[in-house]
Amino acid sequence: MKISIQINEGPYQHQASDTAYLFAKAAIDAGHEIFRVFFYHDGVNNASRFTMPPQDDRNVVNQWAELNIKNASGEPELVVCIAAALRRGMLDESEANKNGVEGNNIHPAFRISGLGQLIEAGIQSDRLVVFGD
Amino acid sequence: MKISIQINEGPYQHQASDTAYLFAKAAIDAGHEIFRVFFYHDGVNNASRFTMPPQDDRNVVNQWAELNIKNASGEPELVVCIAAALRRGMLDESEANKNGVEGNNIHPAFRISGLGQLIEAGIQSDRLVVFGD
Amino acid sequence: MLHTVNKSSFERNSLQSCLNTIDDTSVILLIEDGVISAANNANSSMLSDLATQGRVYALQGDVDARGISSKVADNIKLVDYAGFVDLVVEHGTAVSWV
Amino acid sequence: MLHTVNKSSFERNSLQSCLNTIDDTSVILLIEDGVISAANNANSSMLSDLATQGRVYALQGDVDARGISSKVADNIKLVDYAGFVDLVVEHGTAVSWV
Amino acid sequence: MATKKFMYLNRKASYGTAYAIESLEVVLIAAAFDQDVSLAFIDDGVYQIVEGQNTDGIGMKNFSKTFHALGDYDINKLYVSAESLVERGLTADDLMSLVYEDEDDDWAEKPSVKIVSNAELTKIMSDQDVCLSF
Amino acid sequence: MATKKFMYLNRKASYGTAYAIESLEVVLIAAAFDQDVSLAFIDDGVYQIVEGQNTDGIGMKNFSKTFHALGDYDINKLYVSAESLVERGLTADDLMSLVYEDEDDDWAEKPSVKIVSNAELTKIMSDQDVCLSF
Repeated sequence: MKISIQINEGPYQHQASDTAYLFAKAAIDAGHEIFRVFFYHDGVNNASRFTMPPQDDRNVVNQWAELNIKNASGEPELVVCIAAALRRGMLDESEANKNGVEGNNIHPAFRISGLGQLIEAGIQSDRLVVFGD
Repeated sequence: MKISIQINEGPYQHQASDTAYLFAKAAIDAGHEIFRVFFYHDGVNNASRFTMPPQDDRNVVNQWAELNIKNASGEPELVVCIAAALRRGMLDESEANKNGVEGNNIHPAFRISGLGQLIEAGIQSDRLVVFGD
Repeated sequence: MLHTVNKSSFERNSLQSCLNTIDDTSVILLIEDGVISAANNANSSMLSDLATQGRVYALQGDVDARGISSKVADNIKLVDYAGFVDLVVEHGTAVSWV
Repeated sequence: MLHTVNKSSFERNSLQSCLNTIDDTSVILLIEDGVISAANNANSSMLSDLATQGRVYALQGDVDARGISSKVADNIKLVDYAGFVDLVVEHGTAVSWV
Repeated sequence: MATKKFMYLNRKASYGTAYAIESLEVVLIAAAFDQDVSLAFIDDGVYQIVEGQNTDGIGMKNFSKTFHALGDYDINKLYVSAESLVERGLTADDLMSLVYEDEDDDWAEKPSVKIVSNAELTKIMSDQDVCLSF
Repeated sequence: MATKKFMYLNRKASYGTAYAIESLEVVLIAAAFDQDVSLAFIDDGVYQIVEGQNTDGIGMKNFSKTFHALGDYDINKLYVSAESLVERGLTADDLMSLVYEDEDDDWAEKPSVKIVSNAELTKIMSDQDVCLSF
């Protein structure tokens, strides 16, 4: 089955991203396809390559990256909502340049895109599961 | 009176930082001193210089910066908890270098420091007010 | 003491928790979604006694934002942010029921 | 449908809201702090009918994390993440009471 | 592209958290996808469409007027829980008058908001293909 | 430096959110400041100190053992709401056995956890100078 996921909360503050990750991993292990993971609201903060958890804790961002969820064209299907990202300080190189900011923080396993990607995930997938506060 | 503030949530997702800002501004206008604002939990995300809200919305990060809360030595008293910040991807130049990360995102009006700064704020201030989820 | 409550009593238990441990001299300030508890509704009885004693405040800006300014229950006092600061100054330790 | 509830019924109204609109064939999965509602406690009656019908599940990992595995109410079925996936597959539309 | 039934479940008041405004942002984008769209306002979500919101005092954007745009995008199924309203001391008169023009009825202006019982809401929800929760 | 009475108010369960673990991190730092420290566990906060937590299944750090360190730092006033316990079907036996050594009583081992009524908690709270909420 094709399953998509929406994540509404950032890492470490809420369990949402941890649960979603373990769910996604179990779905893949069971032979299902994770069509897309859409990071919305504070969920965009899961995509920061600056994240440095303590040595004895899990790295939520790397866990997602290691799932290596990509489409047929090889693009990452860990999608960060652009509108939610900009107002929360999550920038890729292109958005940083557009906004005249020095630096960027989106992990390369994620890509920034519009809210249409969430709707499309709902249309294209057999199931969409929301994880939040 | 000396008043300190603890903020537990990030910008835009929760009203906590907005309320705390308007409270701090009103306190200053009334002749009180804001001794320190301590950003904890997701509150650390209020310190990102990457934050790019839409044109017609307030800029929560700049609002704090413009309050210009500093101590007698000229150091900012907008203090970001280092432990909470690192696991949520908030880095200043020194922490980025230590962790081998290219780039950093702490706004210069804020400084990163330890949890002791929160306790000290509680000791040194006449009041400590917490804003959260 | 000043107790601040920032969530709706329909959504969370924070107002009830505050009421469980508030002493006889403390006051409550409703802020953010907490102002929902300032309106006349099925939960109004939670605050009516304290309101009659003049011990319940609500942040005007939050009341107005939620479109319920015409529905604020009797004896609940509206304050602005300057009034919030005054309450913090006057009532000693501030307790946030976040 | 599969309804997921991730908050304690003591803290929030989400389990009650779910129960207000659940149909006769849907099931509930308690996850994260939602598993607190799987334990025997003052709110147990909220779920007992549905549990008797075999329509209430709880995520084992979350139950264990909160130290309440010995207290899970009768007829509530424990599942792991693979079981969570199976529930999503089997029950059609997933509704999250976040 | 297939047409699916999308339900947007709104359970939180505006301003205290961003869920309300960011839910509305999704709904506006969803309009372009030509799907069957319903919005449910239950619990404190009903406050999102209360008339007379004024955010001058809190420094935040008053986005409540944006709900009026939904009709223009053919989004006209806004279901409000009757029980949630009653509990909160609200009536239909307290809600914004949100309307759309019915193209099947000579563009007559009709209300988009329907106040429904939880029992009716149960049926509506059971019929959905995708539920986005905010 | 002045000594103040600090109350740490814990109302949320561990793991679902970070408030519990990050509250404990503050408390451990606070020990170095030689202040009067009390912890209150009310509502779902009581789950923070339930015995037998096992996080193997959720991929998160089990930090509950860290509560045992508090006694070594002279943090020995952990107040637990009796009403919150009863509501949740919990008793004193379900809680971790947290102790400290009383230097004024020949280092006798004594319990740090005190189960108190809401009425007693009211008095304790009224006596505090600073309240940090998590």
